[in-house]
Amino acid sequence: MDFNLTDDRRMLKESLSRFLQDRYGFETRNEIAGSEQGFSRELWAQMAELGLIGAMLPEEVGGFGGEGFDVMTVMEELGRAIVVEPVLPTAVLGAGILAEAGSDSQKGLLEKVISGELLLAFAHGEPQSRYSLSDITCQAERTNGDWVLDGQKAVVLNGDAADKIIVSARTSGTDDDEDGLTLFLIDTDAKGISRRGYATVDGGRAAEITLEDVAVGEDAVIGELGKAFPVIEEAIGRGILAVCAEALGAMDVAKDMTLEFLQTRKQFGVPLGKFQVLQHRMVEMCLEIEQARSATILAAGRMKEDRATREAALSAAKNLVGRSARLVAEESIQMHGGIGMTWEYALPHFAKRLTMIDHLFGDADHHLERFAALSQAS
Amino acid sequence: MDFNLTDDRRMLKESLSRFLQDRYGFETRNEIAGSEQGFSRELWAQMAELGLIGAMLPEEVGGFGGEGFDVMTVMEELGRAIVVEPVLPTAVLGAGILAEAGSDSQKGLLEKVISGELLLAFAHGEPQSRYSLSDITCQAERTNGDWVLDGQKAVVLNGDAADKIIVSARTSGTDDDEDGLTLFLIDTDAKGISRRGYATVDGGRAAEITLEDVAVGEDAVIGELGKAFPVIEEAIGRGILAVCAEALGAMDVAKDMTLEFLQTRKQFGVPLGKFQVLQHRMVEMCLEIEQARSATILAAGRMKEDRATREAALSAAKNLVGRSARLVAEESIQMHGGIGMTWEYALPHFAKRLTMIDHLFGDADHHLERFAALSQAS
Amino acid sequence: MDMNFTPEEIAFRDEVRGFLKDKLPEALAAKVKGGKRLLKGDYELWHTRLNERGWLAWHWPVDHGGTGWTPIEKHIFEEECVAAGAPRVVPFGLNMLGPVLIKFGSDEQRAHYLPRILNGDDWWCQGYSEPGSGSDLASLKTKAVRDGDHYLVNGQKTWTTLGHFADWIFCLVRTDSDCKPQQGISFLLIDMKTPGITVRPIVTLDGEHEVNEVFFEDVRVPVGNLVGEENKGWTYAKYLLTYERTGIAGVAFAKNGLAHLKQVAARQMKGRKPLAQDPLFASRVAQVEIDLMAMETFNLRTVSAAQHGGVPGVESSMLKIKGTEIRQEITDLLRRALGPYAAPFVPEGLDEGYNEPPIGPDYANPVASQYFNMRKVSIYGGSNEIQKNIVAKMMLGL
Amino acid sequence: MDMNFTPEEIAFRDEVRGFLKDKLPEALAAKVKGGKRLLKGDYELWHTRLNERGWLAWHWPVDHGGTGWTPIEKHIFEEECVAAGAPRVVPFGLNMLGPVLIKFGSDEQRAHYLPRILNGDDWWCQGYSEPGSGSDLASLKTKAVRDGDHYLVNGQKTWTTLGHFADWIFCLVRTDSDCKPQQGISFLLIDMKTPGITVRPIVTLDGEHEVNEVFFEDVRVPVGNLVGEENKGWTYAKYLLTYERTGIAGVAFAKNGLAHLKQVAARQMKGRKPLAQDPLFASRVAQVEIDLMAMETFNLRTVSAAQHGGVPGVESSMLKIKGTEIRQEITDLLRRALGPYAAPFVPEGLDEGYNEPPIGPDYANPVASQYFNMRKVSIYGGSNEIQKNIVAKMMLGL
Repeated sequence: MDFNLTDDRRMLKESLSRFLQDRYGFETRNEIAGSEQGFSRELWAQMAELGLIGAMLPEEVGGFGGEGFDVMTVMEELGRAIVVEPVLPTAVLGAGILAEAGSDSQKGLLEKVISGELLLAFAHGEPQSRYSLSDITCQAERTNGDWVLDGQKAVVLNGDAADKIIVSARTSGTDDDEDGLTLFLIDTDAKGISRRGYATVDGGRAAEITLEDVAVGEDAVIGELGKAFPVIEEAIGRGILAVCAEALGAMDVAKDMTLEFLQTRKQFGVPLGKFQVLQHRMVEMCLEIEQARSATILAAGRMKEDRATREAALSAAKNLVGRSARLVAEESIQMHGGIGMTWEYALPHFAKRLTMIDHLFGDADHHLERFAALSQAS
Repeated sequence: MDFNLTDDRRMLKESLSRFLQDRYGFETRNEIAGSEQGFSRELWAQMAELGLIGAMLPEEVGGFGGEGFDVMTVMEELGRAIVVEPVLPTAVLGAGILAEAGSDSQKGLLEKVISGELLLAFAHGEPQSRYSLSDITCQAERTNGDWVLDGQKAVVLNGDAADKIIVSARTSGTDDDEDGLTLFLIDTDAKGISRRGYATVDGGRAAEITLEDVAVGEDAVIGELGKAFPVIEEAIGRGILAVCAEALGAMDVAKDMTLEFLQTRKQFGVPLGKFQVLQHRMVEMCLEIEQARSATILAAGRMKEDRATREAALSAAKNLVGRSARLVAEESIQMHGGIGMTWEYALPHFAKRLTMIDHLFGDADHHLERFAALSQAS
Repeated sequence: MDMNFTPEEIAFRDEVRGFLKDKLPEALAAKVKGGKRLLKGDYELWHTRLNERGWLAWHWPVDHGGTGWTPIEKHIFEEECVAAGAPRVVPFGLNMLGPVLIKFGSDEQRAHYLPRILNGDDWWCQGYSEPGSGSDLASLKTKAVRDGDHYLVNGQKTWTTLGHFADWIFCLVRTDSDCKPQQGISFLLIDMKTPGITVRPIVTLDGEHEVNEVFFEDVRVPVGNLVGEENKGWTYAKYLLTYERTGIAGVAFAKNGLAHLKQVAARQMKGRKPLAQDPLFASRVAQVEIDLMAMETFNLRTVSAAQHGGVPGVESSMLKIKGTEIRQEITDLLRRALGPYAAPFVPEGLDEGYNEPPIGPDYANPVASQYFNMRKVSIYGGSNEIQKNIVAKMMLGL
Repeated sequence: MDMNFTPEEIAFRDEVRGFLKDKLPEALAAKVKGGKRLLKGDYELWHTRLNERGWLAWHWPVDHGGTGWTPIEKHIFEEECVAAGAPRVVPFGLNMLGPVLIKFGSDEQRAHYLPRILNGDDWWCQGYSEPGSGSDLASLKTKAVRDGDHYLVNGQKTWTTLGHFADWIFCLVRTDSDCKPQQGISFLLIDMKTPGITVRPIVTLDGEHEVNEVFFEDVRVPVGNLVGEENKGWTYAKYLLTYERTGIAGVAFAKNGLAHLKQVAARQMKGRKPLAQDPLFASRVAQVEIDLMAMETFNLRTVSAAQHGGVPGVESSMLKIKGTEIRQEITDLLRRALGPYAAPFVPEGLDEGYNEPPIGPDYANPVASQYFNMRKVSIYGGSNEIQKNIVAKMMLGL
């Protein structure tokens, strides 16, 4: 048993940390987030060069990692700088699916993803599906050897900038059946795709995507026809692990900022940190962060276990992160007082990201319910 | 709008308060609770004489009150002394049902109840019913003009000392149907009744009651055949109001004891009350008590409204009292430290009563669920 | 015990409702309830309508234009306005400066400023908080030095709500530094057009601009603009802070929010059924509804006590704490109700005249921003921590 | 990162399991798991079995009878014992006095007392707390005055766990009052049979007798019973309080409790369906299960850090806080699971040989008492408030 990072991961972590400290200060980050595109192509290329994308993918497809702890290491560092570049949709979701289930030629694209030249998105959720992974109404029908897709995809992360999107569609089955889902890899400039991009509350970008008679060939199909559900669940599982780790990084920074504020800011002639009430609340915050960290480590360690074990650990982690992130976001603003409410100051942007992570891949209650169901089934 | 007590109620409250202060100190209370019978016949007679039972019944049956605020006034005072005498089962539940639905001759018994000569119990819940009011399997069948009852009744408050019990039984319908329930008034020395009495955690008494071929006449039926559910619901509603008010009294005392302890007990050279963490936790406790008091007042004021309004207010009160009573019980023990764990000291007995009130007529979660259902239906 | 309004009070309530029905434009109420941005003119319109009816300065003494309402009538009026979606009356001139001038101002000041406040001629803002002062208001540093028949003011104020609309600011300034912080403070009225004043917007975490920083550099203020005595400003400030706190619980705001939450939960789907029917979500909504029901009664108990001559003590602080907790919880549940559609950030969609179709359900756009914005209610007006300190002091007396 | 035990550690775990299967009587394990009362003989039996196997004093140095286990092995041993339902080893002689004597005692003391502790010849109890001392241990007042070759001890100790079984007590006594409270304290060993000692039971809120008050009236204690130096007792006491805190999270206890809770919830019916299927109750159970899973990993991270040479700092305090919260929450859910059947109070039903049928389900009887009893875990051993103070001090350094 050893909870220390391997040397490789420690080195990656350190170089990433140095890079972000040097190049990705809070003001830079806010400028990037406020720009038209919502992220920096230049920094994206540099991140790719640092190996950040490759670290999240296995050697078979040209990466040099791909395990739970690799994802955790990278994402935690990104969380410390609330990086807005599309690492999650491109490297974790999109590339993860191709690495897992893609054909050889689809896997061949990963080289360009790893080098930062190709941006991906996973167009899965729909306006009605909330956090259900199987409630998909987008239809794909076979016509003259082609597949024709029709449907609408909601809040697709990086949907406006992606070069290619992975679209889930129903090729058989009823509306929320796990069976009958198929994944397609589609160029975003394909005929019939329209995208409405927008900023998100936490400084990122997403899009509503409409598919109208979008025709693609048989080679667009990823994996087995109608059997995409396990692939989707695993992809979302990696996404859950990724955002949990990201939240750990962001929580640590929010906590440290608050700690420093309490130590330096005086009220009624003494540092705020002298007030026992704030002390105890800081301790409770730290304790919940340690719990969230523990749950995330557990989930990372169980990524290769059987489905029930893995998914229970992921739901546990997402629930705990959801609760602790809310606590940290709210408490760190409250303890800062007014300054914690201002756009100019970094803290509230961490708070916003922490809050919005609860809206990705299922919130705390969704995963509480899911954990209970998994736990009762086992 | 006026939240002050009427003069009559204020006088009753004051005389009751004086009486309990003089005659019902904590040591007396613990002695009584620990006695064979579990309560004092002598003090019971004196309480009756003070008008405590009559105050909870309307004038038509010889009482001089019977409204929600009467029940609230009396029970709150009893809660301040954690009185163990069977006021709830006799005066609130038993007499309440007779006053509401009894025949003239059954109502005639209330004179003896008011004077303290007759003890009642409401034998309703069964081993399987938990907090459901309609999950009743006790059977009553008509045979040769008699009714014959068979079944088992669980945790019947005052079941071992009661002279007469009101038994709910199924005369038609399926097992948890609201329709088909009938109430019977039965002497506890009737043939076929066996009772196993025991102490309860909070210093009271209850009994498991078995009915085996218990034969009673037609005159034992209370109210309309098969239509007892609304009567039961209203009786339990009065019970809910009563224990909510009792909890208010007990919470106030627990809070005051804790406050005094914090003011006088020193640690590290200063009174405990100087520690800001304990100050804020005391404030949170007081705030929840005020909320519980407000919800109980609201419920008392809505006792005569339509069913949905009344029951929603009752469920709201029971939920809030359940939560605040747990908070007060746990926090006041915690702030006392070791001494709060000892039998000799009064506080933990208040904490135990506060906790066990959550197990009467539905706990906080039961009433949360019920409130949600009532609120959605409206 | 009597929990009902008297027939007279019900008649009064109906009168208020009738007035709101007649005079509050539906489009304006919809804007308020829909969480859209209000323009300066929206505030001014409602101010004027109230003034025309004689209900603007309801908390002023009758001989200065007040209504003479009882505490319960005041309560009814406030609740009904919020329930109907009336814009808030900007409080700085009317609720804050007005009462101070009435009690401590000179006859000239009263004669000059009060009618202008009622008419809406002057838009006032408040200069209390300073960077670093937080809940420790008395630590303020902005200095006013006497220079002939003027004060020379230097320093900085912050969190100046709607200061960018204001014609005048009332300020606490330090006129003596050689004493306890609470002494040596004076209360000055300053024309925002005076040279040396700069207003800088503060953008809050939700991307909105409502508050400002105000800088003073050698700003010359006539000594006639001093209210009351020099160095006695703290007394006036405290008077103002404790004035009229009946609405502090925000019951009507919370009720509007809860009603909206329930509508949203009925429309949001989860597993092809309305979210409102999900047991866990329903229980969370029920919990806050119960807390709110109780607090409404708690609030009425306080109002009724005032009606019977009582003076609210710790109750105001307790209601502030519980009221903000409930309002924050409601916006949190709203945010959670939306699921993924809480994420889009389209601030331009909050402006009148925005015509694009909404992203996701039409109620989604303001929700996340409101959740973050609502963080302020437990911070400002004396943070909840300060409120707990106040209650503890009264209760423990240590 | 490697979250698995090594093959050697798994072999060790299997060895411990084998031992428990062979040597822990099933009836005794059932008593422990069923919340029944243990007799003095029950403790003694298990003490002897462990001593025979050489696993009694596993935390002592090897040359005094310890096992030389790694932190992970120690962790495995503790977890397996609890999981199997072994009675706790009464810690006063073995875990508390033993290490102090080994580090600070004289050769004679070590030679005399240590083997007797291992053999179970002496049952020790602890004389630290006094009425009114609470978490402020150093405020103790019990006095020991030198009188020739004896100390004359006067005063009172309290919360003396199982003191009614004890042959000896180790006490902190004040030998000098003219200095800071932490100075002037000495560590004395006192024979409970010495004239002048009275033991008075303290009945706790659950009606049980486990703790006692111990009164000292002119009790003569030979100076040879002083451990270490006079007035240095606080150092020894602190050493003892920080010794071996790996089990502090109580993970295995919580896991037993959770398993029991899930069994009970599966058997309790609500609306004719198992309570375990009720969405709200299921969510409450799931919540505590998630917290426990996380804490188990948190605990393992701490154990593993110790294995790699780390010294646990604030982690012990954090685990104490979270561990007690979780255990209290589990007993609270158990109580709630029972519904009305939480009420019956039949303490005689907890004794071996009680033959009446249970009232309600057979698992109901101890539940409410355990809920109340479990209140103690956040009070004793340094209350959770004290633990938070400790963490805050390390973290904020103010």
